[in-house]
Amino acid sequence: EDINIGVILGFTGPLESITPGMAAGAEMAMSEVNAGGGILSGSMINSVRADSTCIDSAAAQAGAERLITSDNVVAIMGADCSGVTRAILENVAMANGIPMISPSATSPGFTEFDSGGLFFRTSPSDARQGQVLADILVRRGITSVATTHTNNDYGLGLATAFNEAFEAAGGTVTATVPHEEAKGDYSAEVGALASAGGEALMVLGYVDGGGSMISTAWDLGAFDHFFVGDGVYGDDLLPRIGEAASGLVGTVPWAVGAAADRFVEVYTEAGVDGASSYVAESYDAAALLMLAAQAAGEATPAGIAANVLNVANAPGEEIFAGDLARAVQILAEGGEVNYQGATNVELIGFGEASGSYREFNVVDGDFATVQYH
Amino acid sequence: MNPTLRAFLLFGLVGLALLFTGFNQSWTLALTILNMSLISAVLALGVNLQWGYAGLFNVGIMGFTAIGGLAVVLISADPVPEAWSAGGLGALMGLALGAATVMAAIAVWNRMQPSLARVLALIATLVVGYVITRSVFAPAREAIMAVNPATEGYLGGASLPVLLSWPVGALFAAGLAWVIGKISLGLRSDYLAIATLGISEIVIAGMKFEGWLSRGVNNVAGLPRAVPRPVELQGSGFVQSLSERSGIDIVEMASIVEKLGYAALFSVVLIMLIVLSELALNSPWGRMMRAIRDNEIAARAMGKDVKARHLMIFVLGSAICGLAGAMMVTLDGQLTPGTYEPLRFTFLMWVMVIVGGSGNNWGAVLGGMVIWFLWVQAEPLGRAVMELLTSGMAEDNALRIHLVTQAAHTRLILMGSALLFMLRFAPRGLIPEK
Amino acid sequence: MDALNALIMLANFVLIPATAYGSQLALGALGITLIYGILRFSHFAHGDVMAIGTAVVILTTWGLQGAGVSFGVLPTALLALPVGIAFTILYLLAMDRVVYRFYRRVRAKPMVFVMASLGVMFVTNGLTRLLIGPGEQRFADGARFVISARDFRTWTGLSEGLALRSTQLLTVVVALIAMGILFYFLNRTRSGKSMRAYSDNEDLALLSGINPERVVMITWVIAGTLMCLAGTLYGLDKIFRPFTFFQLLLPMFAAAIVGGLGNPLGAIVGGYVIAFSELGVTYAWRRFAGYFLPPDWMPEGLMQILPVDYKFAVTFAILVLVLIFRPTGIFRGKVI
Amino acid sequence: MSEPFLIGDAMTGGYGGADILHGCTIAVEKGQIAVIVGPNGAGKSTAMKAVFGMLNLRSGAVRLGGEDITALSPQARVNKGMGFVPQTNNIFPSMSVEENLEMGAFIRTDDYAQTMEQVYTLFPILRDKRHQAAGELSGGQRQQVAVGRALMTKPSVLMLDEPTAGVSPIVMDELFDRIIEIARTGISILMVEQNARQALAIADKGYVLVQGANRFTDTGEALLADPDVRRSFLGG
Amino acid sequence: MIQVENLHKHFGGFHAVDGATLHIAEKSITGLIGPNGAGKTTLFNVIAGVLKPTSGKVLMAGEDITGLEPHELFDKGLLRTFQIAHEFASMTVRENLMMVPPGQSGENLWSTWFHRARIAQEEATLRRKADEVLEFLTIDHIADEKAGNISGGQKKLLELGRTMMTDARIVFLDEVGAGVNRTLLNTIADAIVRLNQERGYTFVVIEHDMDFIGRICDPVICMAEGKVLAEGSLDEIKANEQVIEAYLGTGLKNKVTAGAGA
Ligand SMILES: Nc1ncnc2c1ncn2[C@@H]1O[C@H](COP(=O)(O)OP(=O)(O)OP(=O)(O)O)[C@@H](O)[C@H]1O
Ligand SMILES: Nc1ncnc2c1ncn2[C@@H]1O[C@H](COP(=O)(O)OP(=O)(O)OP(=O)(O)O)[C@@H](O)[C@H]1O
Ligand SMILES: CC(C)C[C@H](N)C(=O)O
Ligand SMILES: [Mg+2]
Ligand SMILES: [Mg+2]
Repeated sequence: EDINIGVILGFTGPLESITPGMAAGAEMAMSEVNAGGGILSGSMINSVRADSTCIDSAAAQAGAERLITSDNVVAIMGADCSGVTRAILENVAMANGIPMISPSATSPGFTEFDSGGLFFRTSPSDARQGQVLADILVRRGITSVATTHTNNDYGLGLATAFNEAFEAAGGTVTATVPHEEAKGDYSAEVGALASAGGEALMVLGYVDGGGSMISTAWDLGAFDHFFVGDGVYGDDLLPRIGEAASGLVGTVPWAVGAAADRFVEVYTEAGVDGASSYVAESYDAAALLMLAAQAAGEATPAGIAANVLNVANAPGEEIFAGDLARAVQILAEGGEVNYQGATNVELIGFGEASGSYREFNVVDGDFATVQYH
Repeated sequence: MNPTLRAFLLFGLVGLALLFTGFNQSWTLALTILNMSLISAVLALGVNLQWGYAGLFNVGIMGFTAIGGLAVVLISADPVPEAWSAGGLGALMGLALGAATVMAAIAVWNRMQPSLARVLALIATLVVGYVITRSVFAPAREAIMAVNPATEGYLGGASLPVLLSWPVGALFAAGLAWVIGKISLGLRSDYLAIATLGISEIVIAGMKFEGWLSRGVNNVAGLPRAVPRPVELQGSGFVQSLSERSGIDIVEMASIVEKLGYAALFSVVLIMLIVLSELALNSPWGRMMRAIRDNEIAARAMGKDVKARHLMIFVLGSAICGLAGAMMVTLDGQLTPGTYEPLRFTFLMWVMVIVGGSGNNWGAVLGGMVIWFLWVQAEPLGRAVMELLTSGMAEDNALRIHLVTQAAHTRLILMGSALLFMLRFAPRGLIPEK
Repeated sequence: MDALNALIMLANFVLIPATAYGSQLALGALGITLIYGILRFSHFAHGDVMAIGTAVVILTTWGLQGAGVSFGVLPTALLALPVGIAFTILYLLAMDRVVYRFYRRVRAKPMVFVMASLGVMFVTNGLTRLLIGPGEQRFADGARFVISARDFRTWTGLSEGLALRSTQLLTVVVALIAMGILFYFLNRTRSGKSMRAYSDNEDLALLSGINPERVVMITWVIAGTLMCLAGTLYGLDKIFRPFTFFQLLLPMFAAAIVGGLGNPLGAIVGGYVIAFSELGVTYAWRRFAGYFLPPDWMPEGLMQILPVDYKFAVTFAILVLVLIFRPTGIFRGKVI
Repeated sequence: MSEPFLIGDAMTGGYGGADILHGCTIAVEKGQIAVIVGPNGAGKSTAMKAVFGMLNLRSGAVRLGGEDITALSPQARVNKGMGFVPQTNNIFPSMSVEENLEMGAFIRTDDYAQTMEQVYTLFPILRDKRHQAAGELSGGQRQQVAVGRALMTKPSVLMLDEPTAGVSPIVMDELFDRIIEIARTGISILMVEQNARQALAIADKGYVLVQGANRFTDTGEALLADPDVRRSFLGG
Repeated sequence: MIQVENLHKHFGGFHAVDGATLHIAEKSITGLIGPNGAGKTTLFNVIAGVLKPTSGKVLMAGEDITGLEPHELFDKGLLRTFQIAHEFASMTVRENLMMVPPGQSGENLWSTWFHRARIAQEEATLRRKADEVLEFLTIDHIADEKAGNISGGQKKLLELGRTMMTDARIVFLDEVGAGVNRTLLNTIADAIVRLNQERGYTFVVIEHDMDFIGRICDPVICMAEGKVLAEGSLDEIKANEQVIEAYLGTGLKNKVTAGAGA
């Protein structure tokens, strides 16, 4: 029979502009499996969506509760924001023994959290991204920077990680100023940062607030060079910041080489915009859940939870985006797979992804890869 | 229809809706909704106390709820000894200095004759006090927040039983309300509203920024539970035997038992509050409050100390909001300052009170339950509606795809329509004031 | 030279942005204050109706751009404005017909109207997203700057830049004109006075032969125009996103209230008070001081009164202070 | 028998609950003054409102100049030349005195400057206070604004609900004088009064209402002369 | 009883009360008359604590009560009615009265929870008292009506009724007569006299009805333009040229004299 997998993302609220893409990514993996004949000899996968709102943990929990108890999902792909993810995990998923793979909850706090083997994520912890960003700055000869971050656990966590790493490498952080999402005006924040000075502005947040910070800072002539973290990366970014984009440098969790190329093919064919934030991670999260079920030989929460690490890591045949059907086949025949997917998935221990980052800059109005870290 | 009968029917309907959820979706979902409904009902009681009894337009509910939630962390979380040794003393001294500054300022203001000199002296006191306070406080703050920032970075709590945080949360909120009330209760209607809204934004800004206290936007998760976790319950013989006898799977049974536990706790609080408020409302006290609400000038001329009464009501109502806030954080097991949004924590509460029937405790409680139910259930309903609407269209119809992918937003439309619908047919609330 | 640099810097980071943002808030607050003053309730759907009106302007602009129409140095959206305004007005009138009129008939308390407007807010919120999606939309074209910060530096040789966006200028100009017209309309024309009369005493207005439905209609027409204008100007200058527009509700209300609810002049002043306090109080004076102090006197910190985290806190604190000394706003607003 | 210019005929009705008016009839001839008196709560104001269409009648009719206007809205009645000063809430408090008067002339398209001049002559204090918000006036001054507003309409029937409540004797005298003058120009006046003896003295017709029904109806003079009426309703 | 010394109340540049000095004798029924806008109500509002004076002093039995809050004055036995009725609109007429007496134990939250019996008892007494007052004012049939729904005159009676619910030392009546039926007004006048004689209330009465003033007031104070214009018995006042010119006038020009009837 059919198998339900929950997709819980902030369809309304501050992340509502990127979540449709993420859901599409996850569902793209599901249709791919279905098109190849499903898993467990013919079971089709259904996606059941729920709204995490990104900020309202009570509503998110009710949504998750509904997915698990009334829609009988066997696993959850989600949630998006670290705060609600933690709430769902602790109060709903763990209570019901349901595994979750979040594509985007990047807060370092998850690293040490014992979820009883139920929680995984396909994006790396911000602790690492902070380090990578600091390295990039140092290599580019930048010695002083002003930091701004979106005012939540993700933004603050990433900013703390970056600042520490950068200062440890001998750099100076002139000021750290948070900004709220979706507010009317960002001149005050930019004013403070400008007064502090610095060779560049480090923007850690989302496209919305981060983009506004960049364009305001550019317009006011406060900074000429911008560095950004993963949340700011997105198709919406370039058109809205205009000239400021030239010389912009940033990082985003990314697959190297074959994985990425294959994913481009897959999403282009499916007609999904895979280059937007966390689409690839969502694809991988969903794929992992399905493959784990196949590996367990049964679509049960416990079975999936026990097998995620097996399918994600070596040994086994490497599987990239678009090869899901083959992976199912291998597993069904008793073989092993090492899922690489769209982002070169590698899960280190429970809940932790050791992804790679793409360092990009903007060339001729488009993102270009500088190198991978 | 007889109003009592009507009330019974309406509560019956809510019960039915929950039963329906239980049978059709699941019991744990029904209980989850019930639990938040109960908390919402408590909150609605608090708001109703202020608006329904006294006509105080408080739009700062969010702030009181949040500060009540803070109490849970301060009471029940484990202390962080390293943080205490890193900057605990400095932080406490900073707070003491801050308080001393305020007191000195008040003393200056009260002692001196009204004059320009007084204003200057006040400003001078504040500035000097601020500079000194900050010089002590800021380093301590930094030191605390530098202690293992990914998981700690704050002073932690007192490791006391979590239930104790409920009255403490109420107390925190009451204290805040007292200060706010002293400052702004002279304001009328919407002016009071924006003042309270502003102050609640200040509270939230503080909770986000002052990471040393409650980790700020880093959130505190994994707070102690008031009822054992389902995972623990699964091991208990009682739950196992329940599960065997009822034939319900042990995992689900444990969840159900846990949720019933919370429901029981919340119900006790709610019932106690209802009884107390009903007794108060149906007595000369309630009559006096209604008089004040109807016409302040006349009430004052009839010897009622309107200011004092307003302050008292404001403090009491806010304390109830604080209590509810503490209950909510206890239920969630985490404090996330970012969730405190006016829409969800203030306006939705107002909708509950007005839809339920302001001035009527039962109305407020009913409103709390109905609106919360809708808030949660509008989501699957919205999807269902969209699917129904588009069922006639081809699978790859662009409009259909657009509508289905945007289905989450029908939730808002549905919620709004339900609200408008209820207001249309009961403009004075589902259970209006007598 | 240093003093000039310092001054330019202040203008660039505080004065100009605050003036533009203040005008945007003021236009929104004007609508809120008008609805409060005449229809006697706080219109919580304001931000969302602004959003849906702007969404229509955007769609029309895209249409025009697609057809190759442009408006020279001015944004094409100005050509699309009439369509958006017409839509916003019709939308508001429709809402009035389905929702608010009933409550007028039964003489419901203002609070019930407020709640009904919350209902309208939710519905509009959803409709906007169905119409144009939840994401950001850009529709600005034409010349972006009157003066750009970098050009200014090259021209003047100063070390500080001064930026003036054309949309900022446009906003201020439009806001001033709108305020002038509205002021004249309310205080000098017969219709305007009849609107004030209606808001003062509905029964007596009826007895004076004033047609209440007409008053209500005119109010929505003006409010709709203001809303669409405010939304479009904001969207042009910054960004259009439904959620951001919803969030604007708070500062707009704060502006209307601090200025004195129901008082158009108050709304304008309130808009600037909010904007200037947001930008001014948390301004970091470090670099400013740097132009006057010898280098080794330069302080370590940013020389900020409060961290920017407390931006809104400061704004609201100022608001509360103003209200304590003038309990019904700067220009004596109404109390309902 | 020719029909009076304005008549509320056998009106029965109330505010939604029990009936307040029970077959009550009040009428006024062209150019005459009719005065309604009666105890508090008798239904005098209710009767006035009924005539003005602010109350749904269960039975009975209102006719103006022979035309049945029972179904017309108050606003439509204003356009038919009826003017009304309610007993309470009869000014626009936040508008200036002058604007209050202008609103009285809202439906007029001709130049009303002269009428305003007349009102100022009648109530000189209003001229001094013309730019003050009416809500800041004293009780008696408000009453003058209220009457002034109605006069601005230049109505063919003027209905006044206790116009002299709270006004000083000298102004009251002026007001009654003026009412007589107005009536002489052919305008009908229908008035409720508790200063009943003065009012009946100038009335062509008087009605005593008790509990929503007509108790006595006669000329003003005759009512004043009736000892029963004097004792029970006019304070001796 | 009440001593007002050189009292000023300014609204912006306008001097509503402009140096009024007057004395109200204990146990008197003092009439306060004067043209519209003379400042009578403003004077009341200042004495009763609703408005703060610009300058000047108010003494009650020798004690300075300037600027006290209305409820504090109420506790000292100073009651007042409003010219424009201030009823509690959503409460019944009876409740409007029952809320008045001070010191009800049911107004204390604690008692409402733990001393129900005592409250019930007090309530019964209050209710009886309220019904007596209503009967006296001939509005007992509307006891359970919402006060917002009663006629204009009835509201004025209710205003008066409230002052009869408790023992006062001094009562300020602001045009209780306006809009009240004259026959009933006579009864009210008798009641005022009775309260004055039997219970020793002091009254200050603003009224434009000279019959009413004549019936009960002595002395009479006439104000104009914020100052005291004249003071004395009604007859003296009536004869005062200035008072006639500013206030009383000379009667209707069409020969019907005020109050004379036919
Ligand atoms: N809030 C206010 N602002 C400005 N002027 C005011 C205000 N209140 C009263 N006044 C003015 O003060 C003067 C005195 O008013 P007050 O109400 O005391 O008169 P009064 O003697 O009671 O008259 P009446 O007999 O008509 O009741 C009036 O001219 C009035 O216009
Ligand atoms: N809005 C209302 N709703 C319900 N009942 C009302 C309303 N207004 C008046 N009544 C009732 O109708 C009756 C008649 O009131 P009305 O105002 O007509 O009296 P009136 O004769 O004008 O008295 P007064 O001389 O005191 O002004 C009263 O008993 C009153 O309680
Ligand atoms: C969607 C992401 C930008 C979410 C973010 N990484 C977080 O943890 O909150
Ligand atoms: Mg009447
Ligand atoms: Mg007066």
